[in-house]
Amino acid sequence: MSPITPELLIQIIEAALMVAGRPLTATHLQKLFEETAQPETHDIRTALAAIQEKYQTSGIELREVASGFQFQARIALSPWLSKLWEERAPRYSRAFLETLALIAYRQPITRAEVEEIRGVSASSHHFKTLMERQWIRIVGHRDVPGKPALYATTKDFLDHFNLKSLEQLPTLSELKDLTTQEEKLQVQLELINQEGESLIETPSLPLSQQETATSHD
Amino acid sequence: MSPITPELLIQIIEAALMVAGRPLTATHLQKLFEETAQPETHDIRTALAAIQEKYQTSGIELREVASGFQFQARIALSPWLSKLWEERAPRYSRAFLETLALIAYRQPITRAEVEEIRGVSASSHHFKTLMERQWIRIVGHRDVPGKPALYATTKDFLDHFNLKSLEQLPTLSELKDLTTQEEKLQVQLELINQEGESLIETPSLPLSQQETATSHD
Amino acid sequence: MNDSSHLTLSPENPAPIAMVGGQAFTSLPKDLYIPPDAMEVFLEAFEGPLDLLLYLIKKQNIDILNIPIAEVTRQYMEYVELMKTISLELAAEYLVMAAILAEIKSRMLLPRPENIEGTEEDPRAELIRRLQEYERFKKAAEEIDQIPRQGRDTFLVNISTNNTVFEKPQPTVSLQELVLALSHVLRRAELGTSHQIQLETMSVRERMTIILSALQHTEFVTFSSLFTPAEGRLGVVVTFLAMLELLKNDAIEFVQSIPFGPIHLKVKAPG
Repeated sequence: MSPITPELLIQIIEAALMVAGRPLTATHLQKLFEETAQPETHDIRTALAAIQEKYQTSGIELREVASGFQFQARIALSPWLSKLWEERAPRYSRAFLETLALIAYRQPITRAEVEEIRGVSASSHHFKTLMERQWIRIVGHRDVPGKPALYATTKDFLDHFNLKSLEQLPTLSELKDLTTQEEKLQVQLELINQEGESLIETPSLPLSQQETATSHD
Repeated sequence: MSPITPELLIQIIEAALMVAGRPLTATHLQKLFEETAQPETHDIRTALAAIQEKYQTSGIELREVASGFQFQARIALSPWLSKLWEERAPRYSRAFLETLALIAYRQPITRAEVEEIRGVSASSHHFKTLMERQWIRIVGHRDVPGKPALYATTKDFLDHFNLKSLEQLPTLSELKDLTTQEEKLQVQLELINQEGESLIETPSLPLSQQETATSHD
Repeated sequence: MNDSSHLTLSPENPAPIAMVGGQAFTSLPKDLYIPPDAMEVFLEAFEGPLDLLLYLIKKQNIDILNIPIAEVTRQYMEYVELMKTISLELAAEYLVMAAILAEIKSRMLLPRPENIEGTEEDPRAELIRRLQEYERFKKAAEEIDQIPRQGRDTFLVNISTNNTVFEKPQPTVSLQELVLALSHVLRRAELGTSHQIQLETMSVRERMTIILSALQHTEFVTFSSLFTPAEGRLGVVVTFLAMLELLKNDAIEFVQSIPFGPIHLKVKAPG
């Protein structure tokens, strides 16, 4: 083989990322070379940066996701590119996405815990689908009776959503400072009262009368 | 969608050829656009020429083959690229195996029937892969509206499983026994599915909470 | 104060299509999100009792920390009754929640002992906590759906190698794996059959035809206009099932041009 010039290195990495059909790490890329001729990680990184630069104005871009680097089409082009396939990308139901969100944000988590927060049982087929897609996997079992499986997301999940790590997920919204203490609630109730909202009751009064006063359409 | 400038046209065509996974003709490329905004064949050709030019010094090149245009890795890079597939043979998903199993046991069968029994749609790419691999073939068409194709397994399929004939497939009653061993096999399958990643445990092992939320490998 | 439990009849408020729990229903809840492919559509319009409660709360612009239990309970029960009317199998969770609401309501009515230990928990506290917790993940799910994802917003570059030069290895499959896959799918199929809902389909089929012919002359038909109050409850149910069946078959679609606006039916454009 010819000596590996920086230009050749770039060509090899570029082509490898394009034909692999999966993300490749710097280590993967190193392994394309004979042991005696392996480029340093540093050189690989430099080549990757050069490639990123080179595709700046192209229809595709080099991106890093959880399992490595990959070329992908620019998001802005999806209206045209999606025409390449007859079938539309599947839309996921809200229930499915909620289950996924709970696993993503609360991992490791059991199925029962997911169901408790969602307030609905029967999410088993979501779990099955998620397992089939290899977006989640069992990472252990909780040490309680029944030894329920603990689920966590996989790199495939992150890859699919173009994420490098779980930290890139949108931040979970804050819980409002809900206090179970009567006093604080009371203060809030009063505040609302002062703002003239009509719904508030004093605890000793039967609620129903006032509450029906609100129109609800 | 934005008006299609020559630059955008190039980007769309470039990306389409990169992600399509098959050669595309100028006509295919035209069809990516709304009917009212379809570029002339002439413009498509110009864009293709520009793209060819642009990749002159890259690790990949745009080539015209019998069924259209496609990007290919340069032949000279094959010694490195071939290493990409050296280590591991990929695995089929559970869903894929279910489709195959149904065709094997219920042949001749239509795609709709497979989907009905599996309770999941979107197995079209399973069928495509199975056809490409020549494990299944179309043996006829059911005489109902739409004339859906009837699929059956091939000799290649039997060869792969070292079977002389379909009669050698385990019978359904043998299957029942197998279901009792389910647990065991399940564990094995998971092991296989995870491709030897290290986190696998037997269900009896109380691996628990410590599996941290961020660990992904 | 207008008491909304008594709807006035007017052009905007057509004649009721059903009487539920003493309340006149002029239409099904207008802003139901109806997913495009399901028989269990109606149940799945809400992802469970918490989702339904959140919806009822949001609809009234009420602070989640201050739920008017009596009113929300009333509306909740209406919905539950409506589902029973359509004789959809009501998930147990909805009934459990109904019981919880009733319990909270009764506790709210009781004078609360003051300052035994200086604090007294608001009877609603636990429910509010659960609602908020659920709401967070509901939002998170929406946000996850917005993240650009492979196959929908981005596509992986996957170009050809010169396969003349080398061949990619193909996966191997063992007979054992194949057999196991089959046992899975068979078991699942068995499970599935026991759950299939038997429906009176004959009159529904007929009604499907009627709906489709109504749509032949005009592009849009309002959802509520397809119901004939004189036919009573059964008629309403049959019409509704017919719509769902058509929706499932991709024959029609529901259109709602503005949030909370009226729902229209439309023949689905071919292709």
